[in-house]
Amino acid sequence: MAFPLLTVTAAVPAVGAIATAAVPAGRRTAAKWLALGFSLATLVFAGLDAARFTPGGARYQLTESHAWIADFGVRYQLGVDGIAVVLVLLAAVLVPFVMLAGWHDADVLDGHAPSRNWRPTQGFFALILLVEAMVVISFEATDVFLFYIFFEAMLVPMYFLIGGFGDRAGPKGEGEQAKQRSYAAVKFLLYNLAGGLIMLAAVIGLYAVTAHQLGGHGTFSLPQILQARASGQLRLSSTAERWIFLGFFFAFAVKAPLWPLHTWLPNAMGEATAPVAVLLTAVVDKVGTFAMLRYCLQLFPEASKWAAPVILVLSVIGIIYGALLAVGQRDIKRLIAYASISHFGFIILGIFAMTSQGQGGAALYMVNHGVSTAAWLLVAGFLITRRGSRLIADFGGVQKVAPLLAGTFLVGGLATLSLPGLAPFVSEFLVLVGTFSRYPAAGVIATLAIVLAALYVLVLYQRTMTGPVKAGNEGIRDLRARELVVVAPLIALLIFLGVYPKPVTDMINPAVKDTLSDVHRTDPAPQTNASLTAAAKESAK
Amino acid sequence: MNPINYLYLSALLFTIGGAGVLFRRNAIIVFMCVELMLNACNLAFVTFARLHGNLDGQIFAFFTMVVAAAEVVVGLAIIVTFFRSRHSASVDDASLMKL
Amino acid sequence: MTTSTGEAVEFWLLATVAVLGALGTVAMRKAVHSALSLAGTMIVLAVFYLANGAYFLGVVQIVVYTGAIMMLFLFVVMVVGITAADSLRETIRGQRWLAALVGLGFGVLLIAGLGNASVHAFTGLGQANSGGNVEGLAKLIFTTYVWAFEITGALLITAAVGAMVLTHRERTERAATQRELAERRVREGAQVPPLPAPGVYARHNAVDIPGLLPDGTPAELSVNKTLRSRGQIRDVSGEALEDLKALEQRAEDHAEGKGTEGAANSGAGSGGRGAPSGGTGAEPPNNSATPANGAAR
Amino acid sequence: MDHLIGALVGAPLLGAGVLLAGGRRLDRAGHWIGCLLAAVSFALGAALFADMLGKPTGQRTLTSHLFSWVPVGGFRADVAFQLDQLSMTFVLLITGVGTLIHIYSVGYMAHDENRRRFFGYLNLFLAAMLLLVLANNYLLLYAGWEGVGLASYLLIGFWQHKPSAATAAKKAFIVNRVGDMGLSIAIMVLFTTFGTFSFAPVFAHATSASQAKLTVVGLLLLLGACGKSAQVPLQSWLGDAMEGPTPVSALIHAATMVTAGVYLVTRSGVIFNAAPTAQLAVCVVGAVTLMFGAIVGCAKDDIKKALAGSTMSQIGYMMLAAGLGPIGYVFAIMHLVTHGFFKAGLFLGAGSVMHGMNDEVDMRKYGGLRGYMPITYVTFGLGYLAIIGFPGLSGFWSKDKIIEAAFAKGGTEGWILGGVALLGAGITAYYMTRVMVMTFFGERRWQPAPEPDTAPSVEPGIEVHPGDLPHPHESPKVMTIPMIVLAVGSVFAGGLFSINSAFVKWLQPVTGHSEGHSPVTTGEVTAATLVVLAVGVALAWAQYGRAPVPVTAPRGSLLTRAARRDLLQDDFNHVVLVRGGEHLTRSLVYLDHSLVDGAVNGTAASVGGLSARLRQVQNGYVRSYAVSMLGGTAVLVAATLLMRAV
Repeated sequence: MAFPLLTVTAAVPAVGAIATAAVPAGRRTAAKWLALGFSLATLVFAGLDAARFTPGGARYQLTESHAWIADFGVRYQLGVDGIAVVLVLLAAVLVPFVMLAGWHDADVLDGHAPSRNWRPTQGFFALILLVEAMVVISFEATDVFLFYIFFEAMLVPMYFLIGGFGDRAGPKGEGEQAKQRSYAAVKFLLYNLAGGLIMLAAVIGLYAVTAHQLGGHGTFSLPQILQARASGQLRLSSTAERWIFLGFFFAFAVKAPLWPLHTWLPNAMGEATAPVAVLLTAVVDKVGTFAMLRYCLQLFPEASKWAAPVILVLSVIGIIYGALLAVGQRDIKRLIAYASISHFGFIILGIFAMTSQGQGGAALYMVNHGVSTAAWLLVAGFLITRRGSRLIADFGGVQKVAPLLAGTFLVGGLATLSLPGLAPFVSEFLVLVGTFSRYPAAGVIATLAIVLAALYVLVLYQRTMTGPVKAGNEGIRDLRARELVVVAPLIALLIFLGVYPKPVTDMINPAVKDTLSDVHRTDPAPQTNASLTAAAKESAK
Repeated sequence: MNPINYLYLSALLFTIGGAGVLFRRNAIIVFMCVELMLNACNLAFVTFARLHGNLDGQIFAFFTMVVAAAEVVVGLAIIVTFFRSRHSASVDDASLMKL
Repeated sequence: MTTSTGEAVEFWLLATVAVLGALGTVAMRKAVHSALSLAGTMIVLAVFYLANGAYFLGVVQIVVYTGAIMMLFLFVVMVVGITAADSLRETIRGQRWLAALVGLGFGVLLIAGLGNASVHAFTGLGQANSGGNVEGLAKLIFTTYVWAFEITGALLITAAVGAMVLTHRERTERAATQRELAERRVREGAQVPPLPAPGVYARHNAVDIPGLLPDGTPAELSVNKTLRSRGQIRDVSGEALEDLKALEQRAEDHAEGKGTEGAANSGAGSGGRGAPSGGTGAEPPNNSATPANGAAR
Repeated sequence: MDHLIGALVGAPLLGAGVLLAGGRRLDRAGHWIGCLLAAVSFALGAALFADMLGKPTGQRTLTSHLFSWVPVGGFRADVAFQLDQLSMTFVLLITGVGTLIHIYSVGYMAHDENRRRFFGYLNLFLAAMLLLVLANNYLLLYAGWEGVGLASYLLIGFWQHKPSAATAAKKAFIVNRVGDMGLSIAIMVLFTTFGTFSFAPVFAHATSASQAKLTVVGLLLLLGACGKSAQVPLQSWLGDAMEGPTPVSALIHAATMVTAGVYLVTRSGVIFNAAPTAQLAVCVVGAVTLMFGAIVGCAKDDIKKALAGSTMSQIGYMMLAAGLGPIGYVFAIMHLVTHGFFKAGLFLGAGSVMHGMNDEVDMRKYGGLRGYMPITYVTFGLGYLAIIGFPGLSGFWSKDKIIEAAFAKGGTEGWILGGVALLGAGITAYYMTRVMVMTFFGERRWQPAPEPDTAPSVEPGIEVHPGDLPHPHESPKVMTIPMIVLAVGSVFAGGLFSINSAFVKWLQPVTGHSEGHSPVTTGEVTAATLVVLAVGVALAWAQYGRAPVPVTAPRGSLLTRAARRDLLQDDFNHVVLVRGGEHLTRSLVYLDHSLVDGAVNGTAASVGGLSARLRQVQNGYVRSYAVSMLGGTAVLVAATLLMRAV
């Protein structure tokens, strides 16, 4: 049996979480370094995954499969396709930065110790590692049930991260702050749980259907189901398929989040500390969109096609709506949250446009949005912790006192408004083109968002960074070394992916092709076919 | 005569017992009604045994009786203790489950 | 194997009895009566067992149930006698209707279920009981069901111990001595002298007839507590009161009200319960009704 | 040879990277690095030019494919360059003028603490602009397009401590974004139509696409062009863009970036030729902007804003020409180049004047400067003559051609467009004379320097003591030399190009060229132009040269006041777009909280209430529990019976 690379990749952070949690109280620096070390180790393994993955090879690679709950055909079954491996890498890359950015976030709590083994720092980092482990394994799982378990379990550590280590820079007093925080955390939990429960029903339904059709022993194994459907063994009635699809999609739409199921995100991101918010949007929420691509489309192609128009409308609404609300926000982090909602709209749009550009763009967008949000939001976090407030109105002229911070903030913002040369542009344009080629109207309306994006990003920059230095901002220090270590690589990554995304797209494209063939969709051919050959020739040379 | 009548009878007794449990407040009488229901079941068991021509039904009835005996012992003991503490045998006085 | 007419007759007769008994169990106001009617039903059932070829069970039914269990019930009724009779007034809102509905529905369902079952004839226990019913049962119990049998054994033991534990009361403090009891009584000022004996100043001296106070009203304390709470006090003081009234009447004819005052006062003093004579004289039915009220309480 | 193309873009990009990432340690040498790399790329451009001249007209087009950018399915965007005569013209203009302005800036920004960053941005701009003109496909062009937008944003807002500057920068970027939206949608349409958006195959099969599609593409491209080239209705940002340092205004908002729209239209000539409707739209936009800019230019007292108006109007000329199709493309580009020279020169001159006048920008507070800064006076004057189209100077050659071409379009359109162009020439003469006179002639109207806090634009570093009169002085050599060079260019370029119509021959292979059949002869057009010109100059002289200029602007006619406010166009934007937008977003924020979120919270509340009511069932009475138990059993029995029945 080959070395279980995927299992190890997921196990390293899990072990790290336990180890970190076990660090005795009062040794918090040790805990931090330990956690960081584990996250870096995870990064190494994720890199190995990517290296061992051969694009265009078998659909699921590095597979592992062991019987788990035999009676229900639940298997511990892992395997990655191009998209999964890229996303695992994304998670592994971002988490160390999240940790570095949140290096001192838990120290505040360390102050007043109610009990002798009060270890907030250990808890904070352990929870982050735990989330990473769960995210990684839910990217790797090819067994629906296995996926479901971690998809849900993820909520618990996130809940504590949001509710327990929340932002203390809120507009209101500490008491009110705490209330807000727990409200946000509970809201986050309830929304996602609701989605998860509906999904659970759908999962059971899927099992029932498979059990009914595959002669008694049902299965959750994705490859097996795909294979069975391909061989015509498994034939879902369109009603059943649609209902189960809706069950799955609802959960993912909440997680993603898709309009109008988005309202938990601004609260959660507003109340959580910037690093946790990054962990939430850049890493955890990707599971939702990823699952749409892997489970909804691959398991229920017909239903996906049936639902696509509605979902497209919702995502277009989400894109514009999110952007408009971002313009209207007075709180930096809420603004970024709404921007993210707009971007998630793009991702979902691309997925359900069902063109290779759209889905390729969407998959790429998951990565790019992760990196760009991380860059932007973390810098915003530094800014907020310095000023002790997250109200835009409290800032002004920061550029004068902290030029480096302002510059990096601007770069993050420019990435968010998808400026060419920075990563998100490529993916956003792909999504738009992909959508436009099948649904021109949706494409055009979605394009409006690039103007709105410019609006909210630049307005935010202008209000906070430019103009005369506002009272209370004189003391804002420029980025420290640790923070530069966080920001610089992210920005480098943004530029690299913006200029040369080929390595990623090469990973993604085969997976997208497979998915499209599952859905039996091909890209709409251009009107003038003669040009295709010419185009090929031209681009060949 | 159709053997089903025995079953009808047991059903009837069972129902009456059930109704008694619901209507009466005196723990002892409630208990008796439970006994009545058990007996109704026993009758059904015995009848089935005869219907199918094997003794398993009777065995069941037998076990039921044993269990019933045990239950009565414990149950009555409980009633007595309850009465000692509350000077009442009304099940409605034992409404602490609400809290 | 079809059933004989005899059995049919027997069934119809006894079934009626059984149902009546069951209804009695539910409907009787007093626990004792419920217990008795239940016993009746059980005996009938025993007969049915026998008729159905379950000889062993039939006997067991009589011995264990009617013999042991029901007696146990009666004992408890005796111990808990005080509230053994409870009013049938419903206290939980809607309980009665709901119960009636559910019970009825359940019964109907059962009957209906049986109704569409197709049962025509008994297979009969001919060869099952060929080796004798008891032996047959024994074979099954000690072979097929031996495990369950052992378990029930354990269950019974547990039940016995459990009952003991529940009912056994650990005496935490030293038992009070005569002296202490007396002192307490004095301190509480409750009935310092011994309780009045029943039947005093009465025609009868049965235990269930209260003694009469000088003013002719019955002294409840003179009757056993249990009888009192069961409302089983027979009251015969009616005519005594009549005499008293006549006597007072005559006294008034002779002298002014003073004399009667004094008589009333002296009566009050001896009886320890003051009652304005006019009042008592005025409404005798009220007084005679009190025991009933007390019982109802 | 064609690998040099990459280097052409790479040099300034490298400069930008080094300067921006280099940090303070480069502060001393930073500006020279910037100039050097700009010059390098100019040298490369020149080398390529020489090489190109060496080749026969047929294979003058160079292509170099660097790497595949975004390959997804049929979607192939490559980082590949295509250098033909058109691109070459732009490369030379951009790098040439760019280098000069770099050098100029060394002097102009001498006292600015952030000079390094300034040069970084300038280099960034060069790189992006070169990318724009060298791209061989629309997506890469779009990248350059947005790149110059970014550079312009950064440079307009270079003095971020001034709220006005920051606002102007933001406005410029966002208005441009509107145009970019058009461009990007155009690219999508192209992709869906042709399956590619590289120039060569698209143009090869342009004719095979439906008329409607091409018209749509054309109009969308025009929208993009309007944004970048400040054409009506997206012109509003250019005036405010003057908040940026003057070299920026010269390079980006006069010479190069704003002409990108013209490049786009010319580059997509094939598409426009096949879509007459779109072409006409281009003409109309050009004509309208021409007048618009000219009128605004007449009313502004801020010298830079006046020049900005003129820029707008000149680009209107180019657009008009480009809209004329093969008749006009060449002249559009030609005017673009000459305009690049003289307008850059004029801006640098203006910068030099402001430099000497404590950054006073109000022309009403100038006057009689010709004695104090002779070089500036001469160079500015030459630029002035060139722009108004004084016979023999650059403007004369290029602008007359455009007017002629406009007539040559034929039909009533021809007459109308031609008339507008002609009138425009007159107004140009008027407002430029006005600027010239108010600045350099007449009596001195200098004002004591205002309090620093109320200063319109206080460059950091220049110490200005409140209250003392400005003492105008000639700028240092590093500033004057570029001005001289540009002046020379603006004098001779036009003539040079027109020697046996060399420029036409040069560009023809790319853009194609056709002499329309003009209803009027060249002679007539020239004559008419000269007349109009003379009138314009005379009017301006009469108004500002003879009569003294009031220091505070007179109330002026309704039109004047409107023109001072950019013909109320900003007010319109503010009322309709900004206010409307604010209301929209505010109401949406409210709705999101009350409606979307409220719905969820409402459900939560109702569930809570329901459970509170259900709680009553748990009354703790054994018997009622028993009832429910029996009820449940009854239900079960019923269920089983039903199952059996079914």
